[in-house]
Amino acid sequence: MAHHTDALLSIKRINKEFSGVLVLNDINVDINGGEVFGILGENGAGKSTLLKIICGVYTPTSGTITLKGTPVSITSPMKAKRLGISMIPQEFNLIPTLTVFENIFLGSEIKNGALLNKKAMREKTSSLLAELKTELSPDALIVNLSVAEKQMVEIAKALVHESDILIMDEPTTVLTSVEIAVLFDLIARLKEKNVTILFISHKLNEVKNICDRILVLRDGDQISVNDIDEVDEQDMARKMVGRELSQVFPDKSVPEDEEVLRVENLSDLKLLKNISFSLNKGELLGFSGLIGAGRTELAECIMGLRPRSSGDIFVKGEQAQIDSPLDALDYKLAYLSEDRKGKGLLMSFGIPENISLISLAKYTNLFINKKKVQQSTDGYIEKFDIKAASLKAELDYFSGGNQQKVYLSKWMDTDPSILVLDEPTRGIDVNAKREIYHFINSLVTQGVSCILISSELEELIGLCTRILVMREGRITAEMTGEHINEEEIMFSAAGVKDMNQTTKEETSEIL
Amino acid sequence: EKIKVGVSVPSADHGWTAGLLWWAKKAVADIEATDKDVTFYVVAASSGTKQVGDVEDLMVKGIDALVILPHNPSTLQKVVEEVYASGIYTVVVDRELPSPAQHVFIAGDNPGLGKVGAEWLAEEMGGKGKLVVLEGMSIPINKQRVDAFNEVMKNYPDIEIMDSQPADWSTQKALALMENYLQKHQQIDAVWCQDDDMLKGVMQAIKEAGRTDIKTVLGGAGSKDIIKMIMDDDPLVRSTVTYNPSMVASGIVFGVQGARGETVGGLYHTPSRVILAADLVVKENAKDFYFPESAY
Amino acid sequence: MKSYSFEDIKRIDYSKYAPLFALVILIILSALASEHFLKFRNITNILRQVSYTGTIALGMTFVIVAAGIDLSVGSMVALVGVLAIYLMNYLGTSVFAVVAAVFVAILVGSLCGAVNGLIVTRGKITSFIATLATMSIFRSLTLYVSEAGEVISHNDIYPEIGGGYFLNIPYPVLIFLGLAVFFHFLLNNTAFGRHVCAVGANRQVAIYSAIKVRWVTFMTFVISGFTVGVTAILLSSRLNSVSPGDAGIFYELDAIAAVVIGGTPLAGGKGTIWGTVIGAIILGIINNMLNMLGVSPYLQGTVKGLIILIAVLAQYKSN
Amino acid sequence: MKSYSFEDIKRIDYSKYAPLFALVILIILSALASEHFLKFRNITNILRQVSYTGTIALGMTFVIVAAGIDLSVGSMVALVGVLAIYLMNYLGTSVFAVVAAVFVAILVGSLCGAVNGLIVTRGKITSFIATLATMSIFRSLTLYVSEAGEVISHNDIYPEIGGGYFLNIPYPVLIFLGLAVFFHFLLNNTAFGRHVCAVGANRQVAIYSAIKVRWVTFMTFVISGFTVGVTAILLSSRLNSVSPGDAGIFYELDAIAAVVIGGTPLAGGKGTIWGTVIGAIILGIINNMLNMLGVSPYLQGTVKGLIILIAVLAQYKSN
Ligand SMILES: Nc1ncnc2c1ncn2[C@@H]1O[C@H](COP(=O)(O)OP(=O)(O)OP(=O)(O)O)[C@@H](O)[C@H]1O
Ligand SMILES: Nc1ncnc2c1ncn2[C@@H]1O[C@H](COP(=O)(O)OP(=O)(O)OP(=O)(O)O)[C@@H](O)[C@H]1O
Ligand SMILES: [Mg+2]
Ligand SMILES: [Mg+2]
Repeated sequence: MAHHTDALLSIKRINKEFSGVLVLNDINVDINGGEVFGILGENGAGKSTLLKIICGVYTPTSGTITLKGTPVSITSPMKAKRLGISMIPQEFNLIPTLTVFENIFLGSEIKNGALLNKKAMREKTSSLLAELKTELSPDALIVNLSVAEKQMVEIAKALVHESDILIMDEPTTVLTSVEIAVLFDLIARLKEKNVTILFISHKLNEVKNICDRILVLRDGDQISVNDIDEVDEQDMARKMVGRELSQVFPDKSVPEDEEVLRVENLSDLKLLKNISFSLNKGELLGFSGLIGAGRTELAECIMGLRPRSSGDIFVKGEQAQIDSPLDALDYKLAYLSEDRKGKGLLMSFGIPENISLISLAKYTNLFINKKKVQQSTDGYIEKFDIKAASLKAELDYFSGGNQQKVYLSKWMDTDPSILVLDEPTRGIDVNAKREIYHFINSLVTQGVSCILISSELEELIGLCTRILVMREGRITAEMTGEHINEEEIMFSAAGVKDMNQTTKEETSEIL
Repeated sequence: EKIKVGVSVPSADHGWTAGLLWWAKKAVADIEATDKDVTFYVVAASSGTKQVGDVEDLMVKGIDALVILPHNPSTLQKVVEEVYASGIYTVVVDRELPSPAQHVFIAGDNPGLGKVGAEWLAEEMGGKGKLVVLEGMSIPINKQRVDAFNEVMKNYPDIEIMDSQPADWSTQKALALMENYLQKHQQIDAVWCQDDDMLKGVMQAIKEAGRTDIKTVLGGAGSKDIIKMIMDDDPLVRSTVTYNPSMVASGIVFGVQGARGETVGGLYHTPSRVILAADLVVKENAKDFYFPESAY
Repeated sequence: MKSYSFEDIKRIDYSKYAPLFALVILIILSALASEHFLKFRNITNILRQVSYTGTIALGMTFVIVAAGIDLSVGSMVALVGVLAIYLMNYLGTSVFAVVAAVFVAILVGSLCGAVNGLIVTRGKITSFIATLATMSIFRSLTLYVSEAGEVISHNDIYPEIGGGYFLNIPYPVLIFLGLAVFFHFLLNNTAFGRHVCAVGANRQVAIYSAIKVRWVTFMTFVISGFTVGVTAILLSSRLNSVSPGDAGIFYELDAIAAVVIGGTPLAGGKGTIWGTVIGAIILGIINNMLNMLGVSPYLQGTVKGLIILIAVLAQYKSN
Repeated sequence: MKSYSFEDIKRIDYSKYAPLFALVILIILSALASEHFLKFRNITNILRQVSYTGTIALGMTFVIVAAGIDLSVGSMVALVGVLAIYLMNYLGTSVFAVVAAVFVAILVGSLCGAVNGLIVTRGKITSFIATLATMSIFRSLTLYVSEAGEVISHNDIYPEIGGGYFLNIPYPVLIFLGLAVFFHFLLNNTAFGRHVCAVGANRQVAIYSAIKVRWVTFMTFVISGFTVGVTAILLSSRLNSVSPGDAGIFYELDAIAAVVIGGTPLAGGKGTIWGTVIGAIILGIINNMLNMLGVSPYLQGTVKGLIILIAVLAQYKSN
């Protein structure tokens, strides 16, 4: 570990407890001006907690933070902002009822006397968004934006303060490769301006590409701080997990011949046009596409969550009448939404209540048999290795990866035969990802059919036997077996003309 | 052994009930000042059902006499029956129970208020003209007054009652309602609003509209401000009909006397009903009805 | 990382049992303040007074847990009461008339609740506004059908329901507590109860979890209407009459206060029936003590307001 | 990624202008139904009747946008009115007395609002419960200080405020509309206004954005209290008196209804002042027309309730 006496930000003996549970244990790091500092760790390792301490959301239980040689106590986000620290948080921190520019300047508005100077703010917003290569109207309301657009606004919001230290907690999870390329380009430019960046990501290749040094946390303990050249991706994973990581992607299994799901000419009211495809028993079918391609809409149409304007769905050869999620449940369909917090889990409830929510009838015989619920909950906790400071706590206090495991358990408890997974590994660590991959594969081998919607090409290619690519509400390509090809997918997803040569290079470099 | 007297009245939701509470407290203070052997419990209820609870609580305290002005008579019927049946000396004020259960009932004359008012008004109008009416809250005494009023008016076919809507004995509602009446009816000769609180709102509306067609405005119940207006020769307000909230003070005196086994009011017999006349107050007799320190 | 269940229990206990602590403290203070307080007769009086709004508060708990609110309950009491007594008077003085009236009251109450439920689920109008409107509508219809006159029952058996006793305990108290037990199980131990919590905690998640969100929301209003039907019977039989302009007035506020003092957050998502029962009793004791101590009638509102604040504050501070 | 500004504008327009459409339709219907409706005098009457709850609704808009509610405004009107008149009577019949009373009314109103704000922000009590309690407390204090008797001003200049005209328009109307313009800018064009929206939409996010959430919440209640102070003056000067048990009763419901009809969702996060103004006027016209058309007074509540429902429904359906 290199010692820099002129450290910009020096973190000494930081501990953090949540109601008696230690989530950070004696963290000591020095962060230099103008470096990109990566923080790695499994879900729940304490990465977000550490960053939240630095930006004043949490106060440490003990320890000191020194900024430019002077000890500081960062007691609120306001104070952090004044000290030149800003953060792109892991969860969206935008006000849906306000416009883009109002969000970007929230809490630090440009004023003209007592009144707001909206013109100046709009102009600044436009230039920031242009820098991010995002064409958004400064006056668009946040509610109407897609996930990726929101993330870009979030980034712009952090940039507007022109801070010395910029904290990014998994900024890339909801972005596709194109936007990621833009973001990394931006990081490089910020670095030139001597801005320090703290960067969390579960995508090890990203970390390898852009970070100068990395800190690895495991269960709240500081494992190591290394210059990036000293470690490769395998080392990182090993340090995070604490042991050798075996094969990430399981061997692909062969689907049976029996067709279980067929969608014919499905269109919705807005985006989807004449979608037709079929799914066999024990098949793992991948859906690729850029953000906004309509994969989520398609899944929601099939589940009866969204009105269809035309089209038929056949389950096991029979025409299925699916107008509500309840109907879909009857056909043993399951759908893991990409929006875990907004649509998946009741964050104020505990694990058993969440896991049994859909399958409640199974446990009910006039009254709910709570013991039985607890038993099957314990089963899932073991099976998926669900970890938290307290397993009895509400899900709000769980890390993202563990929440995802609870979500998966929730749908598994309905005993589905067709499982639609929408970005199931978004924001979860390598080890948990590996567990989920192996789990999906074991399901498929047992004859469950899966549809995997993912923006990570690597995982689609590593897992699926067949991949469909969507663009602007249509299926534009289908690839099977050895014909699955990364370049091909990107072309079909973006439409060849939309993608200029440079971004394509950048993209393939990252992937 | 001290005697305990419970007094239960509706809470002060408009001027008259405020006057009532004022008189009740005055009587209690007066009696307590001279008579050390009486304890009073005064409770005020915002609704009939709350008052039922109040009376139940008073019974638990072991009162010897109950003086009650029922918020709504039928609502209080059962519980007052229980009080009466348990031997507590019961005085009901103002609003009579559907099936009487009391030692003494003391009240003003509600139908009389409507009747006396109607007769005076009809005479002032010379038996013809256009009239608007502002009613009180939807409880039986309002109906008694309005029915009696309409009964008299039937004898005057040339008097047209153009509108009759409730303003809940509230000054402000009366003001808004009267503003609307004034818009709606180009010619109004007289207004009857059965209550002096509402009359203030009516006067305000007329004044602001600058209308000169209205010759007579009659309220009721005899509040001190209105009686002052009569004394001061107001051109529109020349009369009111009494319905005096001091009746509760008399009721309290009855209650104390009854609990001691004395005859009520020092009379030589004990009346079961004391009905206070609805007196017409005009300039000549206004002085006799004027209590400047009263709340009403 | 291990699980710290001891911590959990400590955390949950405090906030959960705060209403109970508040009640116990209130009882001790009341007993010290007034010799009459612990008299059996006084206790049953309080409980009977509590049973009217208390029963409604039970139904209100479901509505609030599902993140709604029902402001129309007070007016609904009047409407249901008036219709029930009209029917009974029409049917004569038999026991059958009473039974029919009880049945119809509960039916009409549930129907009124269903109307609220439909406006909220089909019309997609916030429950606050929807029931604000029906509050006005129900009261107005009551005044219209009764022409604002008091409606008096001519049946001699009817008053027995609200005024009678079983083992010295008034029937309304027994009915209130019996319903509380029933609703407790409905909320805590059935799929429906769990769904109510889910809908209140996050509608969107509930939709994605294949819960019939509209149906569940609708049913909470029906339950609220049902409890109003029961209260209308208890109250009108106790009084043997209904006064259309006055019956049930401000019941919505008392019922909501009971639910919230009982620890159910207005934002919904969770709540307990026994908390509501305790909340209702706390309010009842406060009312009783104000009378017992002879607090100036003008100041009673101040004391009541302060005690509500303190009760709620105590809940928050204890966790 | 493209910008969907055309889509956005289309979507915003409908829902935003729904209250305006409702108002226009209501005016046309009213004009057809009653020949008196469009008379200048009738219009100013309606506006003046509207100005009392309308002014309060302006302040209530801030509270609701910040996801709170203020139920205490009605009682507060009575308390402020009584105190102002007491002070004025004490100071004599000079113009100075009137000025002092106006000043004190606004101060006391703001202070009462501050009390609400403190209970909500420091006591961490849901605004619904906090202001339910202070509603009871303010009313009770009013009755206590006035001994429930009507409080009459002895100042001859005072009635001029509420009853006077400027260019044939009543002062209260001018004050109401003037304040509306002021508050419109406060909500839309100042950092404070944006912060109110942010706090209402998502408290947590607001905290992370370095917004003084407590301060903002507190200030919305102070604003509400301020508007109550203004209304107390307008109302008491109009009648030259205040009746403690009656003044301002149910104002909270009218004010809330105005805000919601004006398109501000009760959940907070957004809202417009001009929507509130329109909402208040819609309610005023409905009241006026019910009287003009001579609808049975008992049925007026039904009509009013239905129209509130329809107005809100129309808003939702149009987008
Ligand atoms: N507010 C809180 N109260 C109690 N426990 C908390 C709180 N916030 C986080 N924790 C706990 O602290 C631990 C670390 O959480 P943190 O969010 O820092 O994880 P992370 O490393 O960011 O994980 P992920 O990669 O899943 O985002 C977890 O066990 C979590 O349950
Ligand atoms: N072309 C479009 N026109 C209108 N709205 C769109 C369009 N594309 C996306 N949206 C909106 O953005 C929302 C969320 O966007 P998201 O990025 O999740 O899109 P998606 O279709 O689910 O993409 P993916 O295929 O990556 O799942 C969608 O629900 C949709 O309402
Ligand atoms: Mg994290
Ligand atoms: Mg998607």
